[in-house]
Amino acid sequence: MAKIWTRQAVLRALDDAMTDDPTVILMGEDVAAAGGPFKVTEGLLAKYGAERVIDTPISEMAFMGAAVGAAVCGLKPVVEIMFIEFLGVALDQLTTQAATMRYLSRGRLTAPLVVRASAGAGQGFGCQHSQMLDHWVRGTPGLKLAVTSNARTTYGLLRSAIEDPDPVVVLEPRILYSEREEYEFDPSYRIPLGRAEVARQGADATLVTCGAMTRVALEAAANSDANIEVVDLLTIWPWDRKTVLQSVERTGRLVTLEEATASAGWGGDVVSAVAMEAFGKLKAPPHRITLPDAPVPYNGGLEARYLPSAAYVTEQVAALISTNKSPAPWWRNAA
Amino acid sequence: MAKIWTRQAVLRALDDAMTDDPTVILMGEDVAAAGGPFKVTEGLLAKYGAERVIDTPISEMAFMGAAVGAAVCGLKPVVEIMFIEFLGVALDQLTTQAATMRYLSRGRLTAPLVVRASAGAGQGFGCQHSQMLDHWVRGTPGLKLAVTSNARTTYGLLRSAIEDPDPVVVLEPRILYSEREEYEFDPSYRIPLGRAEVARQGADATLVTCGAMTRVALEAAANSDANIEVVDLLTIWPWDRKTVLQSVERTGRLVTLEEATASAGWGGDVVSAVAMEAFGKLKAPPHRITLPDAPVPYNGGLEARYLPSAAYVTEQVAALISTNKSPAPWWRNAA
Amino acid sequence: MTVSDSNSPLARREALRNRRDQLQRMVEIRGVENRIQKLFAEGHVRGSTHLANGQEAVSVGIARSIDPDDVVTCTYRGHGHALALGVTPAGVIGEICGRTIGCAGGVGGSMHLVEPSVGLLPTAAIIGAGLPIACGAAMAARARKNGRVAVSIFGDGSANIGAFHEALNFAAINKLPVIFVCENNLYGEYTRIQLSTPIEDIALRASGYNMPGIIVDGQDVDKVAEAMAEAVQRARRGEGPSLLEMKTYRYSGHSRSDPATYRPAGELDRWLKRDPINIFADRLIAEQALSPGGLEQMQAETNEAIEQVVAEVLDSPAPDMREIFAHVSGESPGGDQRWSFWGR
Amino acid sequence: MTVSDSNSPLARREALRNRRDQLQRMVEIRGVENRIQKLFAEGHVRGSTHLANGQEAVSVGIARSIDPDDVVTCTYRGHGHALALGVTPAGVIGEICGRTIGCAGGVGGSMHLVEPSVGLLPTAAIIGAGLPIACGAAMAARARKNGRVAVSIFGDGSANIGAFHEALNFAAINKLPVIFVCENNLYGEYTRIQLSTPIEDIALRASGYNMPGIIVDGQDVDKVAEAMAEAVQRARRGEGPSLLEMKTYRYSGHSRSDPATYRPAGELDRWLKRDPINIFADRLIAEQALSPGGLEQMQAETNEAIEQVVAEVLDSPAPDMREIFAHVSGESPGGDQRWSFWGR
Ligand SMILES: Cc1ncc(C[n+]2csc(CCOP(=O)(O)OP(=O)(O)O)c2C)c(N)n1
Ligand SMILES: Cc1ncc(C[n+]2csc(CCOP(=O)(O)OP(=O)(O)O)c2C)c(N)n1
Ligand SMILES: [Mg+2]
Ligand SMILES: [Mg+2]
Repeated sequence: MAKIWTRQAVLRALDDAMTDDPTVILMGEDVAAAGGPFKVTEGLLAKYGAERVIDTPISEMAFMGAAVGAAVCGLKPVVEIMFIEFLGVALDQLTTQAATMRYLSRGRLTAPLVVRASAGAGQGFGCQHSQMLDHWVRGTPGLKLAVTSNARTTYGLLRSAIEDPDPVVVLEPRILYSEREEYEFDPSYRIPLGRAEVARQGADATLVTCGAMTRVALEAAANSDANIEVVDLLTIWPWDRKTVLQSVERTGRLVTLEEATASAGWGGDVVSAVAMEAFGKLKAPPHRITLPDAPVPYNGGLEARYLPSAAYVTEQVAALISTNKSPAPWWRNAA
Repeated sequence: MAKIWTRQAVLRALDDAMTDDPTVILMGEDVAAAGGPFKVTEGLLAKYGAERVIDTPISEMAFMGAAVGAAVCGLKPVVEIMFIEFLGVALDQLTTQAATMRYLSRGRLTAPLVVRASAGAGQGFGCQHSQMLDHWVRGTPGLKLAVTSNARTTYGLLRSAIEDPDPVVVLEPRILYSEREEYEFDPSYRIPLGRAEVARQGADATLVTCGAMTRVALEAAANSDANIEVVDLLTIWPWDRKTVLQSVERTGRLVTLEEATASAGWGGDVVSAVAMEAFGKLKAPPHRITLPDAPVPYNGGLEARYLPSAAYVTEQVAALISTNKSPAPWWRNAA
Repeated sequence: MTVSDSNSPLARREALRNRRDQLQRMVEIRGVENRIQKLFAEGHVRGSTHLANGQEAVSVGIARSIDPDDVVTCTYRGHGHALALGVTPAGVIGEICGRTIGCAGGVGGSMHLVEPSVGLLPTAAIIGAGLPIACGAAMAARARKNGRVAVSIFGDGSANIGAFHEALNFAAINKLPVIFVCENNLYGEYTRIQLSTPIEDIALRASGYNMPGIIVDGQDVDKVAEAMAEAVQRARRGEGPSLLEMKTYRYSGHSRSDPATYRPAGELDRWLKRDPINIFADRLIAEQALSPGGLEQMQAETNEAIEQVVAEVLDSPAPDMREIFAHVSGESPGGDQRWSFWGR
Repeated sequence: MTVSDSNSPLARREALRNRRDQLQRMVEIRGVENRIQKLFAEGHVRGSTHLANGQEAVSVGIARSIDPDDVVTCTYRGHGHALALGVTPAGVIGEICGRTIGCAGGVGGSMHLVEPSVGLLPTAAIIGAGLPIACGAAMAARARKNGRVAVSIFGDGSANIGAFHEALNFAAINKLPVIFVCENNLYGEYTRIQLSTPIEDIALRASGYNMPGIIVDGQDVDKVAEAMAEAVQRARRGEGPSLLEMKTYRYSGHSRSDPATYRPAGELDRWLKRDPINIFADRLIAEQALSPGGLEQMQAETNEAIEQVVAEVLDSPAPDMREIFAHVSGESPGGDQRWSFWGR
């Protein structure tokens, strides 16, 4: 097996999809001639030509909307939003236009486009280039929303997203691009949208997470005295209730680990669904580990503290298991 | 006491605020000469002049951004977003620029603007003009988000929002504009942001809601054999944990009533917080009443079914109380 | 003869080759709009409606200049365009009354008319949304090398929204086969253009994108069609997009509740003197394609037919509750109805 | 003499009245940018940085033409503008190194420089965001009738974003005292302007808003200042906004990781021949305001002073963890530091 960078998995997924399906096109700022601001589209212009790999002006509304129109008319556009924050100038096309196309046409028209966006904190890009912002999209009927967590899930989710008949947003935690893992590409590999994975089995608590927090969760579990089950949600809308519920019914404890403030995070939805459906099975209160209610700070020390570390997660889960009470977040004393 | 239309309360709040504070200005499409698309700014142009009551081109980014700049430089802009969906073309200015102004300037600059937006379903405006969309904003550090529920709360929240030192979004359920209630204007009346109200006392269950759903909740409670406490959240970010927790600790049961799909609704946040902090006090699983995962339909019969009715809420709460189990939503069988 | 169901949208569109049928379609649009206003007063219409009386020449002029395979995006002020493109009166009135017979099955409403078989994408209720979408349709057409074009119709007020700018630039830099049609009816909601826009002619903005910007008499269906035909040919030749500005006027207020008191006295009257239906009827009479009095007879017949459609609509069923969940995503009930553009 | 802390931002701004100090500021900007590149290589800078070597005349030309009370919005490519407006080298370098000494206390980073006392709002990392904000600042100034103007600085690539269009239209229709300054450095990220924009001169777009659009030699600080002064006067007279296009060039790549291999051979060399520092130094020598060899001495002194600042910065503390929660909202810790524009 080869060591594969996550950014290579993006490239390979796009490349394989373009080979398999001649209607797949790519659009975005500097995705063509420059090979992408994160170098995840390198070589594709040369291989597939300028009609399929398209550099756009700095006009997110234009190219997001163009993706909608192209998708309706039979192409499969994959759009890059360089930093997810830029969706703030183009959200309408995605959540209002693309998402209602099928509904308003009673199934006659669909907008099977993919929005790939780099997202998340950890690299000192500051508060306007470091958020996940999945809450802008989550819960919108007609859309799907997935978050990658390593090279394999990147490949598997992107291939599925591109083949999906509806608009799909794939958030790629930027910090993972330059991470490597043992992985062998398999062009037939897919991760079905809507399906979570048990990334690690355990009996004492279910730690539900996604994205860059998945590796934090796995590290926390590995360092823990307790036996923690880690569920990588992968698709956060619509999410896999069955896998989460089955796990929580086994472990009796639910912890979510989210790269979001509590009022924006997906954990509220997961926790409430579990509480509604498996209330009697819970040995302890469900618990959420989130970001504090503050923008992402630039300074490296502050940003590291701002994000949940593996040690902090281990500690929180241990406290929950030992006391069967929801432990306070670190900032309750610090702030 | 006079019967006051909710739209009159908007007008009166704006009028009084403009009288009290000469830095308050209004901006939006047709808010000046035409008196507003919903007639909530009638007469203000004549009274305060064109420098303070400003008709804008159809340019949400421009006037939302102008509000940010004007706020930083000492004015108190109140911006009307005619239908909350239009924020989809201007979200960046609010959640990325206004919200980080104080943080990035280390308290030296602030953007005390108010965004008023009509929102919600029930009147046949179709799927692109009938959503609440509070999830686009909720949880953003640096912003506040309130939802009005009648003439009194409209007046009280708007006055507080305009006096707040930070950017505040006030969602006004459009369907309430033409509802009336007994209410006497009191220019000194305020509802502090971040504070919920117990709109009806009860002992068997706490029904937490906001906006147009508040009257549904009150009607449901009135028609119920059980003794239901209704909490009107009013501010949904940051929301009043204390009032909700105290109520649930008394009643032992939590139900949220949300005009949102489950994965977008604020109920996940409320339920998870309550579950974390008052797990042992709950006699029954927390329960959420939400919209189904579908766009808002135009047809009147469908839209009426789509929205939670008082009868449905009564039924759901009764089922929760009698079985101490979370009842299935109506569409589980219907769909 | 009923105006509707005997004819498919496609057949109705083909009929526009005939000049007399073009006039009849303009008369139909006027009649349907007037009837919708009445339906609203009668309580059959929810939400809002946006009529286009006075703008009929733009609708029919566009529709007769493009093929049913060309793609059109349009706004909430779309009844006239939908009818011109071929949607049946039952499809339009039915949608506005929320019936299954409506072109979106009654779940869309007045602002969301749609008919893929004649190229009409769901009309959008968000200002500016249709322009970038048309760019994408044009990209898809070019990828298929099928000579199709995309048309985006929007108002004068919409020329101030960011999407207008981004779409025109995007289309220009990619030389896309798209025609941007601005219906300058002098008002955006209740605001006259000079209060929102510092120039009189929206067409002027085309120069900022190195694109032709053409001012057209929007009350003359032949002038509209000629200008369209030229832009369409340009697009089909691969020479890129055009911006056409149709000078026109809406006789009614912005939406059902607007009495349009903000208009200067006499303005409406001046425009009524250049009524697009009268202009075209006079021309057809001069061409001897219509007999004197032919217009009045056409109007009477058309209005009668519209009454039949209204009766049919009001008799027809509302959608079943299950339609709430149908066609939300690929996993939803409703079945695969997918329309394949150019795949036929 | 150190370049920084002996001087307040305001004092540094006032110093720009002197032509020699203008040159010195340009030299300082160049020196700071070069040093930041090195600091990045040395591992002191996180995320990204966007240098503006080559564009110094624009920064200083703007800063010398407006008052410290005028308000400026600007982008991530803002180090030069911040320094020109008065932010100290310690404020800039400190911010980029994430120290409390930085102008945003180290929580903002390279893309978010700020200094209210000289009119600089936090620079924005989202393309186009600053233009509407400047319109609002201009509205506030007009409401106070204080003659202040707002300036928004952005790039050529940013002229394709919707906010550009909306802001120019909004400013024009309201005749706001705002000056839009486009730094046309021929590239937006790695894309040359002709691949993203179908016209060569962004200034042309001004006509779509009935606003003056002026092309300016951005390598000549005097030309920049003259054009600015004219636009500022126009704005102060109540005649509304202007669009100025500064023809300039960035010597470095887009951001720290970009070697700029996409540039045609010889292009950089041609621009280096019109280096803004050399042009201005030669002029000062001709004016006898600078002795031959004076530039080199100035450069040496300035670079030495910058080294001292760097040492000071690297010696200075990182923000305390509590700064994560400070100044998030009015309820947050941090205390009231509110700057009152024009309230002094
Ligand atoms: C983004 C957005 N902002 C505002 C509106 C509200 N709105 C609906 S129609 C309209 C006026 C449009 O005027 P114009 O473009 O001239 O078209 P017309 O109605 O005259 O055909 C406005 C402001 C909207 N639908 N979308
Ligand atoms: C809305 C948005 N889209 C994309 C970007 C990414 N981006 C940052 S800088 C840049 C290029 C800007 O080019 P230009 O306006 O010419 O300014 P310059 O960098 O040359 O000064 C892009 C595309 C962004 N920050 N915001
Ligand atoms: Mg108009
Ligand atoms: Mg540039």
